[in-house]
Amino acid sequence: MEEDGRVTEAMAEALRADPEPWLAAYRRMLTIRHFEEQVDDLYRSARMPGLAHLYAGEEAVAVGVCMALRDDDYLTSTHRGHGHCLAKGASVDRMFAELLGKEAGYCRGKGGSMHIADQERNNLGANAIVGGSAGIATGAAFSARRRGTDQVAVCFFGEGALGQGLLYEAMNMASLWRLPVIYVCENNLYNEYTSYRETTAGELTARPRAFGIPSREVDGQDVLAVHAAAREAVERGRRGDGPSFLICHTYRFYGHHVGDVDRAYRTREEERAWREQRDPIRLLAGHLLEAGVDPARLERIQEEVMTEVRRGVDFALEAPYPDPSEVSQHVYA
Amino acid sequence: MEEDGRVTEAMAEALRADPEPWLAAYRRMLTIRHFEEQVDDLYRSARMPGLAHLYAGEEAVAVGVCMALRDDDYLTSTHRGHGHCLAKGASVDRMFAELLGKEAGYCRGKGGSMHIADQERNNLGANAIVGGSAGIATGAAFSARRRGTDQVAVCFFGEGALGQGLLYEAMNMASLWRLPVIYVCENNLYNEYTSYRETTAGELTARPRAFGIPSREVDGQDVLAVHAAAREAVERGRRGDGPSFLICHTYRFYGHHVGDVDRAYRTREEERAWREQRDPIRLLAGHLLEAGVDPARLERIQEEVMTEVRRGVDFALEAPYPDPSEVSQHVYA
Amino acid sequence: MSTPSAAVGTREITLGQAIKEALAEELRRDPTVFVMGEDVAEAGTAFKVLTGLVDEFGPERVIDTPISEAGFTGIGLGAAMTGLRPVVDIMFGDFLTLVMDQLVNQAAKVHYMSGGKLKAPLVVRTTLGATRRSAAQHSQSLHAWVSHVPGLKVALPSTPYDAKGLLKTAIRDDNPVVIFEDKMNYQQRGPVPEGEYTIPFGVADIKRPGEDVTIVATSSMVLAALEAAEQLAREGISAEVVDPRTTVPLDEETLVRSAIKTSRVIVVDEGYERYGLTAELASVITAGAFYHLDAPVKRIGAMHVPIPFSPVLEDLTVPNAAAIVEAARELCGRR
Amino acid sequence: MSTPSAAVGTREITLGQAIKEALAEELRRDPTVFVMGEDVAEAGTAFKVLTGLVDEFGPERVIDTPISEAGFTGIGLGAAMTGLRPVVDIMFGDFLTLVMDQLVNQAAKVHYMSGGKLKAPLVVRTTLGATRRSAAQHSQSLHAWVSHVPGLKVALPSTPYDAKGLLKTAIRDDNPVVIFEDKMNYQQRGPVPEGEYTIPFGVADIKRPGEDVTIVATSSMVLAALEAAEQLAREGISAEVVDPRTTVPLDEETLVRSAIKTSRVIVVDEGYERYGLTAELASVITAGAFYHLDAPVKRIGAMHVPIPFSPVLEDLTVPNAAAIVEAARELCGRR
Ligand SMILES: Cc1ncc(C[n+]2csc(CCOP(=O)(O)OP(=O)(O)O)c2C)c(N)n1
Ligand SMILES: Cc1ncc(C[n+]2csc(CCOP(=O)(O)OP(=O)(O)O)c2C)c(N)n1
Ligand SMILES: [Mg+2]
Ligand SMILES: [Mg+2]
Repeated sequence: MEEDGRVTEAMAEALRADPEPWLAAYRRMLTIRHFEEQVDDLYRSARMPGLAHLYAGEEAVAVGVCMALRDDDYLTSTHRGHGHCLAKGASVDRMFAELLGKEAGYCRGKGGSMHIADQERNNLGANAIVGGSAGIATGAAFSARRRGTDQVAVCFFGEGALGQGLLYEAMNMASLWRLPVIYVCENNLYNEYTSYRETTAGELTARPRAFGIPSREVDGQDVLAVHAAAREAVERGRRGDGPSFLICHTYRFYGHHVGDVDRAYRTREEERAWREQRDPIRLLAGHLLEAGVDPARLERIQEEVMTEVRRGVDFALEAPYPDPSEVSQHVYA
Repeated sequence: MEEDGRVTEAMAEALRADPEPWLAAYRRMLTIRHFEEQVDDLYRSARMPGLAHLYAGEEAVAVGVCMALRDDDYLTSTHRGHGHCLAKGASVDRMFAELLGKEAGYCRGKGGSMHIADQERNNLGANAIVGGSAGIATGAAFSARRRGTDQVAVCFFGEGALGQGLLYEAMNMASLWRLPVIYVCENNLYNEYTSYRETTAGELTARPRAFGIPSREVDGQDVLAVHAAAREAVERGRRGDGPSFLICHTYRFYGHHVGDVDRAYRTREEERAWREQRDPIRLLAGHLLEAGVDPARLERIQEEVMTEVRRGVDFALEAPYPDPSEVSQHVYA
Repeated sequence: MSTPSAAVGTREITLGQAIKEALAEELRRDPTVFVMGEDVAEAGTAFKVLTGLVDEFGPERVIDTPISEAGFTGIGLGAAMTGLRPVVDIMFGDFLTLVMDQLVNQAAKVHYMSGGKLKAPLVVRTTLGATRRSAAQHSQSLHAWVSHVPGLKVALPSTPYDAKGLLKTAIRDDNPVVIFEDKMNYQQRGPVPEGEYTIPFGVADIKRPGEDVTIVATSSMVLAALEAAEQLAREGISAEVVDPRTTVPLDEETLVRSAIKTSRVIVVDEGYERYGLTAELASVITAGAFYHLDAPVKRIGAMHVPIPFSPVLEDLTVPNAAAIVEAARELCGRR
Repeated sequence: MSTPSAAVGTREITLGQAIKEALAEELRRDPTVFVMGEDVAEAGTAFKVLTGLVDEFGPERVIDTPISEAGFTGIGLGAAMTGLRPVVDIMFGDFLTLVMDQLVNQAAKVHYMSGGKLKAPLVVRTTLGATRRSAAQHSQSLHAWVSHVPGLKVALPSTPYDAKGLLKTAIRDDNPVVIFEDKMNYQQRGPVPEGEYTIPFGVADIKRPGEDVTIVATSSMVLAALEAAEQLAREGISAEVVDPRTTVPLDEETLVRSAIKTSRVIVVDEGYERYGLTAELASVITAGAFYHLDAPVKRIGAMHVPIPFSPVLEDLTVPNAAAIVEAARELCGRR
């Protein structure tokens, strides 16, 4: 990915010139990490109903992409959606409230982890059907186009969604109609408990290209590389030049969901290697320090994030459940 | 398609050496043509219930492919399925009987034109759901593999089926599992009343390649070229080397269905050009005569075919309808 | 019966024309409305119902799609969630099988799952009805499936008047609505006022008042019920024909009231009888009128068989006027 | 009640173990049987029901697939039409939305459309049931949809014994069968004989005999019904709990007989109440026992709302023992 190498270099310079946006990215990534660790803790301490799919390890993808978006750009997300939601700007407390089924949650506790959405920032929601939002994101792009705005739509999905025919139907129309949609494939190597190599024939990049959609592989652990690729794709969309496809190679540090603790389908060595050498947050911290950012700032951010997350959990734990009468509300608008 | 050019040359030599198989092909193609003209007549004279999608013009595809198959190889077909059924060896009389809803039909009159099947020759049936048999054909190939036979399965579909996600799901598994299935895309330029260019993004050949399936474009009006490509794909399947994809460029001489008479979506010139310069039957006749076949033989075949078709229609018209009690039979095996 | 009196400006038009009028009026009224589906533009749909619509509104608002029902239904949903009002065309109701996920897991649940913050004003137009000699995969009436799903509304117009009024209401509704058209009745004529009107959901229509027996009929079966009522009238049996018009919401009150009045009820629907519409309607009526009923509600639905191609068989599988007359005579003790 | 007496060689195993045993026995008995689905091999399914199966039968017969429900259901169908007996695993019943075309337009109709010449011995194993805190897209009970479709058979086991016997029957049946497992009950224990047995389709099982009121309950609701019957017994109300076990074919006779005996009937099912299973069962019972019933059949199904995530809301949407007791008291005039 030599090209991305060059791009990263350019970004690194930009970073040296003005580290502020990257400090913001650092804060977001760190927020996601701490948020997810908290979620894991809530599950293990039996304070959270159901399960959750943690995004820890993949932070650079959501943050690198969302940095290229405006608040009014659209986003669709997956069962592993906390990171996308936070990266688009959602607040920690209302997210925790949603995960705990509280009325203060983004969906009044009715959606939960797998359906978390943030309407104020055009996050159209997480989706518990693998690949289920390919049409929705493409339709949001269609809508932006029809309404004459320059909004774009980002469709996040895991590489497992490459198994769903819907994605190809949607990409075909996005390409035919030059819709401003960016398909972001988060390749974390596993569909649940099965290696993607056992489920995916041919070359990943060839899939979108077969529909005339430019596609690009990106190091999903390097937020600079992700952002550079995303910015290009977003500009292309805003220009009306049509859809793009990004394949971000990444890794989930936790199991498929919080209950997946033995993880027999992958080795501890593989996990250690990714955690130790490919942690997107450490990598960004490295860039920032190289750029001469004062380590104290990173520490301060870390403390602020931890406080925010702690406050968020406390808020959610104390927040009230929805009133029973809510059960039959919002079935119909 | 220079490669196919060469292949055709080789085939042409083979033809000169032994014209018999090609005379058989000629007979089959002619049978399909006359069969379809009869169907059109039955419709226009209000003697056939419902509609039918005629295969006239595309004969070289079905015949060229099925010449490469054994009786025990599998085939799945489409709403435009009469040609596939005849090419696999079905008899004219029982087919007419099916189209007229008679008990003597291949499906006892319960399937009709859009569901005609021929179990004795492993024709698993026409399918009225566009792309609906992609899984079935792939499953038949899976079954052949599991049962340790060297049977192959051919999946015929129109280019419109490239719009159905199921096809990509099936191709992915066929490629992963190296299944002996041959996907034959009959590109007759139109999805019903819409040009395929308005519905199909990117390069046709790139679609299967994106799943690691070798694909090849073939002149669908030249039975020699189709057969050469099909034979290669079939051998590949029998060897256990996996699936293949053929895109056969062809044209339907009639409307989308027998009721589509004005055909505003295409020009009379285009139709004339195909009928006059690209008629697969005339093209094969040319090859045969060049090879020194006595024109009288072609005429005799023509007469025999016309008699067979006439007899078939008469048989079907006189055949009895199924007994009313049949209605509730065969719901469950 | 709520069809218009022969008031000034009422004409006879076909069901197909009524549907096109509804779409044209809504497309004119609201720039966010658009139509999308296979061959809806130049071809004006496979049933030629929308012929000419693209000429007035252009290919930007009457859009031909690839053969990708799930894909364009999903795109319609995304558009609906972001400010547009799509009318998605699913040529044959049998193809609903391909869009169930987008319709049921996505469209129907978006509003609820988001705590009321997202909306999906999506209309899916599709067809039902057999006897077109189209065989098992092009003849089903699958409206029971979507009626079973909370979050969806379901309309079943039986006349040109109802078709126009219900479709306009569907387009203006903020929820996903599936509207089923009887593919065999596009040429059926009926009175439709010139002027603007809509028909509220959840209001049944008494297509013919009567005293002795209630025939609750939907969509394609309303004509059969009216034909049966004619015949029964000649035999001295006064039948009331009630058309629910929408299954979700359902006007239980009107159904029950009629049942209490006549004390004899037949429910007719072209969908499969088992686990279908007739079961729900019969249960609702029985629950509400049990102590007034002379006999159990008589259900008449399609035979539990895939629809056969052969005309001699196909005609046996769907309910008709004769079967309704039979049932009515029996309920009224006329044999 | 047809669960085994404590005969020699009967042990207590879980519903999950019973299912694995059924599959293992059929895989051993018949080389044409194979299992296919997402994470069914090494992972032994998301519910860990098939753990170890791949070790005995190998990845050739216990096959991990891509996340392509429609695709591998279609492949299963093609295999079924050509000599194999696939057992296809659809992880959550909610994903049936993705396979409806392969199941309904293809598998269900192949035999009929071919005039009886092709067969599709395909088994689809899937799940139903809420209260797992899995929210709207992982909690539905959609068995009414497939029960509506001629050509499909549908089984709803409620005990380990029934699960094993019905699954073995499904695998040996020459028709497509959809079998729903209650995802909340995989750990439920019950007596299962060591030896070989199958349970015929279309034979309801009286899970508890009684005199005063009939509770017809399916799948997950059988446990709730038995719990309710216990409570009612303490109150002097003798409830009979009848489990149809298969909805297609349906043992109408046993349901009607029980209704005639008790003259009071409650029907409980975890699917949505509207246009769902309870409507058909209530209609069948009413048609057969109308003149013996004291009151209309009481239907209890899931609330007409998408299943909410929040536990305080989710628990309100599904029927439970308390609701059944309530209904029974009312029917028996105990309030
Ligand atoms: C249509 C569908 N099939 C199966 C599932 C069950 N499931 C949930 S997550 C998952 C794996 C998804 O893998 P991938 O898309 O790579 O996302 P990741 O979990 O790796 O982020 C599966 C099979 C589902 N939710 N939806
Ligand atoms: C899933 C589905 N959608 C739509 C239709 C209606 N339909 C029947 S044939 C056809 C066009 C098919 O075009 P193509 O696949 O190119 O085959 P051709 O008719 O050209 O041979 C359509 C849209 C259908 N039968 N199935
Ligand atoms: Mg993954
Ligand atoms: Mg075509």
